[in-house]
Amino acid sequence: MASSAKSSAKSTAKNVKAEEPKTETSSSCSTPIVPKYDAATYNGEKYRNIAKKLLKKDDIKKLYRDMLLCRRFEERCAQMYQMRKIQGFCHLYIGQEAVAVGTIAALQPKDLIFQTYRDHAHALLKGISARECFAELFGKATGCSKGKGGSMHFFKAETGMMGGNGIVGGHVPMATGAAFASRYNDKKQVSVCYMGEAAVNQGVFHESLNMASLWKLPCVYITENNLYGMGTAVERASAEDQLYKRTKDAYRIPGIRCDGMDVLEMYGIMYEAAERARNGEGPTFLEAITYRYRGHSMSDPATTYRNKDEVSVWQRRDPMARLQADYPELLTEALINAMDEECKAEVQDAIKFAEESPFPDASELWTDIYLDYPGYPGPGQKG
Amino acid sequence: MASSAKSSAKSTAKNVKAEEPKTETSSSCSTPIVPKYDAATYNGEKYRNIAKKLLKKDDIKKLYRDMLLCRRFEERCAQMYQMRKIQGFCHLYIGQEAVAVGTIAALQPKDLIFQTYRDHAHALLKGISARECFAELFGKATGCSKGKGGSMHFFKAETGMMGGNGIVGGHVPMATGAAFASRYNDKKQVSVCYMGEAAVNQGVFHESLNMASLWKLPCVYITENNLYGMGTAVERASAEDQLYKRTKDAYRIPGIRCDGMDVLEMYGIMYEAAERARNGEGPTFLEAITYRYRGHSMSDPATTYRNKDEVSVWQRRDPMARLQADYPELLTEALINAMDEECKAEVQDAIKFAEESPFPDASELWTDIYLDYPGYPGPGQKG
Amino acid sequence: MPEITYREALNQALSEEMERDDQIFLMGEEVAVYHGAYKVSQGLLEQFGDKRVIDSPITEAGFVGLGIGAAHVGMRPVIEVMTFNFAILALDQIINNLAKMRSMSGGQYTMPIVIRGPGGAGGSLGAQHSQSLEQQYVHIPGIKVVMPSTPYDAKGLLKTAIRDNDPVIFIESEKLYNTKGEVPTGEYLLPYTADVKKEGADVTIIAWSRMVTACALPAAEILEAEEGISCEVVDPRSLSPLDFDTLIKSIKKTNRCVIVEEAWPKASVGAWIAAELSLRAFDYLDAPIVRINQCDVPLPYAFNLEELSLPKPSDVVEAVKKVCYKS
Amino acid sequence: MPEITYREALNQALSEEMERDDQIFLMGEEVAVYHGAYKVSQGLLEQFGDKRVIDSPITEAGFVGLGIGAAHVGMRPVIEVMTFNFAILALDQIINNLAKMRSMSGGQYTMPIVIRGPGGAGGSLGAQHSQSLEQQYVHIPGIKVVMPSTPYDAKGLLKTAIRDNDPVIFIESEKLYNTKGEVPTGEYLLPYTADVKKEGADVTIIAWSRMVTACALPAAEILEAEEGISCEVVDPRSLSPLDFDTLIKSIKKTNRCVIVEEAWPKASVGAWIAAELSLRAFDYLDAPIVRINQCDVPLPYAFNLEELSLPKPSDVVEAVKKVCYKS
Ligand SMILES: Cc1ncc(C[n+]2csc(CCOP(=O)(O)OP(=O)(O)O)c2C)c(N)n1
Ligand SMILES: Cc1ncc(C[n+]2csc(CCOP(=O)(O)OP(=O)(O)O)c2C)c(N)n1
Ligand SMILES: [Mg+2]
Ligand SMILES: [Mg+2]
Repeated sequence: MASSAKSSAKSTAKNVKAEEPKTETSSSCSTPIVPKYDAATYNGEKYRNIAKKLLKKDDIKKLYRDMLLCRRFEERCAQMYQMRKIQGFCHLYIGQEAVAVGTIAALQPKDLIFQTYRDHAHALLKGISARECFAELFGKATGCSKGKGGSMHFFKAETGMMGGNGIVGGHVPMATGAAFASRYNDKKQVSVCYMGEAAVNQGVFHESLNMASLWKLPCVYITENNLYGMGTAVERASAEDQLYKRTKDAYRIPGIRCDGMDVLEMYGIMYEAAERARNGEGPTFLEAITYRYRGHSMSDPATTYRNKDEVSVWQRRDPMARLQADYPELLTEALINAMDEECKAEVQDAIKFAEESPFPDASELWTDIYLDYPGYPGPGQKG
Repeated sequence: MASSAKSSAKSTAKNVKAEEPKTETSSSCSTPIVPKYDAATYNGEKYRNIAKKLLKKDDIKKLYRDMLLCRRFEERCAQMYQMRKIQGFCHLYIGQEAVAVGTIAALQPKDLIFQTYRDHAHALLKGISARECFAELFGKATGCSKGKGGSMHFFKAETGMMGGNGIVGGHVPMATGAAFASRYNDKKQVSVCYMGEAAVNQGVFHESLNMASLWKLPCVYITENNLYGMGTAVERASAEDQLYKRTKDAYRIPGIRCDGMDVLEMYGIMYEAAERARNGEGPTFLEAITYRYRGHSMSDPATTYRNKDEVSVWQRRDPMARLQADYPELLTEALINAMDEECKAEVQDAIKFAEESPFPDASELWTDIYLDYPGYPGPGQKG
Repeated sequence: MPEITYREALNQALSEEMERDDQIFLMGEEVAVYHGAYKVSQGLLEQFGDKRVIDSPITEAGFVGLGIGAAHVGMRPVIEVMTFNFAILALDQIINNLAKMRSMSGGQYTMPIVIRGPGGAGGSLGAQHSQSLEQQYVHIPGIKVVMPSTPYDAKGLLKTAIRDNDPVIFIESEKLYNTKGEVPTGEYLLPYTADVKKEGADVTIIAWSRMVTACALPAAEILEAEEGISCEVVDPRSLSPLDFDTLIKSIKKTNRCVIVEEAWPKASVGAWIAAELSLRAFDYLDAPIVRINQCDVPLPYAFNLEELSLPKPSDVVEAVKKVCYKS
Repeated sequence: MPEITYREALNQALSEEMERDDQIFLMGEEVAVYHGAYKVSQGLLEQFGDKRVIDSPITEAGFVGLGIGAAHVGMRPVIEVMTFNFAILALDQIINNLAKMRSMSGGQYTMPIVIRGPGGAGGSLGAQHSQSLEQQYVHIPGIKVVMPSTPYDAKGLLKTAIRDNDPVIFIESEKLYNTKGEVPTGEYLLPYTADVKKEGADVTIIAWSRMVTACALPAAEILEAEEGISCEVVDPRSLSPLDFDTLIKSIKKTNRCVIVEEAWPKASVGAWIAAELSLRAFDYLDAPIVRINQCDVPLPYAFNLEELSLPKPSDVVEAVKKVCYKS
């Protein structure tokens, strides 16, 4: 139709665009990913400096090691998936590690995080061991959700890992409610709600931000804008594809775009947003520009909607290389190799643990649903 | 809670505020309702001039008579409701007439309008006779929806009155879909979606505006901001209570606030927005500041959340008096009295018609549901 | 015992429970300043302040989801939906988050929330505002569904629901809010068991919520007076869990059963009860179970058509005569 | 006849109908550039262009509502939901707008729309992505619900649904997309009637969608081979309208009935069918109707628990032996 014709000049253009790297990504690795036309509002250095001021040497090493662990963990996920040890949907986070690592490092242990189905890294960083994670992926009783959740539903109540949620946008009101509870009981506990950039179009996102701003709830909303929702480029799904602009005039919530490939910047920006929340200054909306190297899920070859050049441009700004470039003396090749061995070993141990763990007992089919439900399960129900 | 305590300083303030007229309304009748702090963005004269240029003497008379007809029609609704001739929910539009009259006058007959449950005036103005309307309110077979819809569900397909919808925000995607169809078939037909200010918080509003802007659909969204959703003042429900600000940065849709008590301004602003839509320039969001003199519905005495002073301030800017002040020579007392007699007679005739009309035949219970449904109604179903 | 309305009974339950536990808050549209669209929360804002009695924007998915999130971290929210017609907007939050959180997490969370408000027809409200949608919740494992029919049940069951650590969908009735009944002063809790509202020997009439007082009991009176048929009226009160034992016990006595529900007939709660009883009481049923429902149509506004559509005592009388082979 | 997959059959139906009528457009998440999350729309973007094959944002209420609005003004949208788990977000649009528009307006509008996508378990997808939610639609007057089990039925019924002037909820199955079956080349339409998938004398097994090929037919083979019980397998194909005559005809022959559905047991479509048949075929039933459902739990991810929870041929075998009093 005329409209679609017009507006899909956009969409079509997009499909063509995929042939050569996108403008905002064709620039060389050193320049920030954040689009030039944004330079005015972009303030990466400020947040990098916050991080550099607060972080000790060991913290920097830890940031690197965390990214490496997530990377190694998920490389083995892919392998185990091919071997059918893991089934169903499996969404890899490879490429986006700086976002989860930087932001979670900036939080306090008591803070809560709510993530989507792309939750392996967030879980590893928010207190779930590689063993519990792999066991969950294998559907074993020793998994972080007793094998009942699966890849998309990692939980650990005591460390504040609130999932692992499969419905796009569905967890945003819950994160808002947890922030409401924190405020109600004056816990100074921050709720952090991660979501993909496509989730920002869901109605509940808007309903939640309105309430969070109205009641000044201690919630930080962060969209990991990896440029695609499955195969749909952000500009084909969002009328305003500079997502950080969508909350200030609509909800009086400051929106800030940042470089999701820079772990220091992610640390600094979350540190500031969490402080605002803790001090009762209300919610913040962060847009981290990042990229997933792999397909949307294991079944997506990621061929129809983007091309190898585009991927390689982003791989050249890998967050680990970036951090190493920032601290060459500290992050020596020797140290990195040592860390790599550790991480590989940790993951290998986790896989072994998962392998050897038992599946849940058949009786588990009927547990963890109700605390008290007379006559449950009803007659005629198996088991 | 601290948060609620803080933010409800707001809410409490509001309840107190109700004791004396609100700032933006305490000013004398001559000054625009639109808050001063908006003067920069407010451009009422521009739209008044568009109207004055386009409207002939007879058009002006018609505008006045239309407002009068709506007013008289609904005064009798209230009376008939007390007599239990009308039952269920009944939402009166009294006070807001300038919005529907001005905007619908600026549309072409082929254009479509989608309204909420507060739909009597919109129906009268979009081609449904007073007879069909009263018959519908009485639940009679001669009603515009055969008595099956009731007060909240007035429809007339051939004149483009698309309802009459009861779910807050629920009709916004439908209006967007009609605009999609217009664009698809290049009909140059504009969809106009009216809603209350509280509906702007509903998720579907945001989902719809995103698509409308993405695909440049010929849709005009207009919120009739009568300052309350039932008993909740707009600033207690919307983090950004200057609603017109909520669409530009979020969806790249221009948002314009206007004086909903000025029928000329409403005409001019809709004329421009509809032109934009027709020319393929995409959707517009209008915020008309207006006021309902009566309670939310017949069961609401409107006592707990606002006071008489506030109401009288608004009544002093009644849209009919306003238009008469603009055209004193044209809208003489003699003319107005004559029109008043006509309108009263038209309404009286409509009530008589409704009274004398039959209820739907019992067989109507089973019609208008499916075109073809084998074995319908199933065995054991009455009638 | 003092007579109070169903509305007052609910109000007492809310007030007593909020008094008892400061982790309970009430949130919903118009619950505070407006005192509730149906005045169930009358006086609670004044009693507990706007920290605990909170007017929400009209965003059902948002504020129901917010309540679920608060329960997720241990609070005990009571969320009022203005009617369950609007709760459809929050159904994803209820089905995909609330009902599954405990199971998906391997039992790490309890979700102690009550989502309450009126269901069913209110009278001439038209097709979008008159629905009985309990089947949307009864179908879902992980939540409970309670529907009281009297002021006494309303108070005792709401207090039980609020103290329940499982999530409870608590469906009231607009047309019952003004009905009166005896309610003891002071504390009492009721279990999720079926209640025999009237004893009888010849036929079991199963009904809940408004159908108990509006259809089943009046029909029972007529049948006894005019047909000499003694009816036992059983109210499940809770639809999930559902106390089949009490229903079956009654059928073993009467050997006949009629089910009255306000909802539509297809894939309804009544259909499920009929299927289960036909299976579990097969050998005791001397006649097939007959169901009464509102007609399988969007409820029309016209007064005569609405009346035709909704279940009436006369419909129940007919059905009972049928199962007693007296028609 | 050529053998093609269920996926290809649906794709052919879409392609043929869109070719025939330019007022049909296909909208949904990933239907265009990505060729469909399950590749049902493979090639349609290339065939019809992005005016008629449109990728929507991930906003189910929005784009389903947009489709309803387009139907409201006379177009014939086909809206793909990636799965019916996500359609819960659009349920208000479907129940309050789509199903009621014709009635509320006194018959002024027809709403010719098809809302389609997969339902049911896909295999290790966890609790939020594995639901069989047809009861949410079957309950509602004003819409139709169709659930094909074979490639042949899928093509013929989708074409019928697209030409239907009433709104149709068309529920496919992720696990059936790759299954093959004979499909004639060229045009054919199928009615919304039940289809006897296998004739038999001793017991009637009622099943639809994936349960036909995954449970009912395999069980029938086992029962005939091992128990000498001859089973008649009847697939309603359409759940609303539902062709009870064909079901009753079968029961009059077999006097026994087992219902197999993938959904949960409470207030389900199977419960309704059982209730209706217990009433309408009361005198022909030599045994109570037994129902097989997935367990009344949020579906766990663990492979062993998921397998335990979902209906299996062995469950059906047991149930049939029960109704034949052979266990
Ligand atoms: C409500 C809903 N609709 C559709 C889906 C299917 N789905 C899962 S992930 C996804 C894409 C989400 O993209 P984005 O929000 O950008 O997150 P990303 O996957 O890029 O991390 C879709 C469509 C879903 N899970 N929930
Ligand atoms: C989804 C939904 N929630 C709640 C209601 C009940 N309700 C009807 S009108 C209304 C207030 C709407 O206020 P506003 O949007 O400002 O429109 P106004 O009534 O002022 O014209 C409410 C809460 C509804 N009809 N739909
Ligand atoms: Mg993304
Ligand atoms: Mg309002």
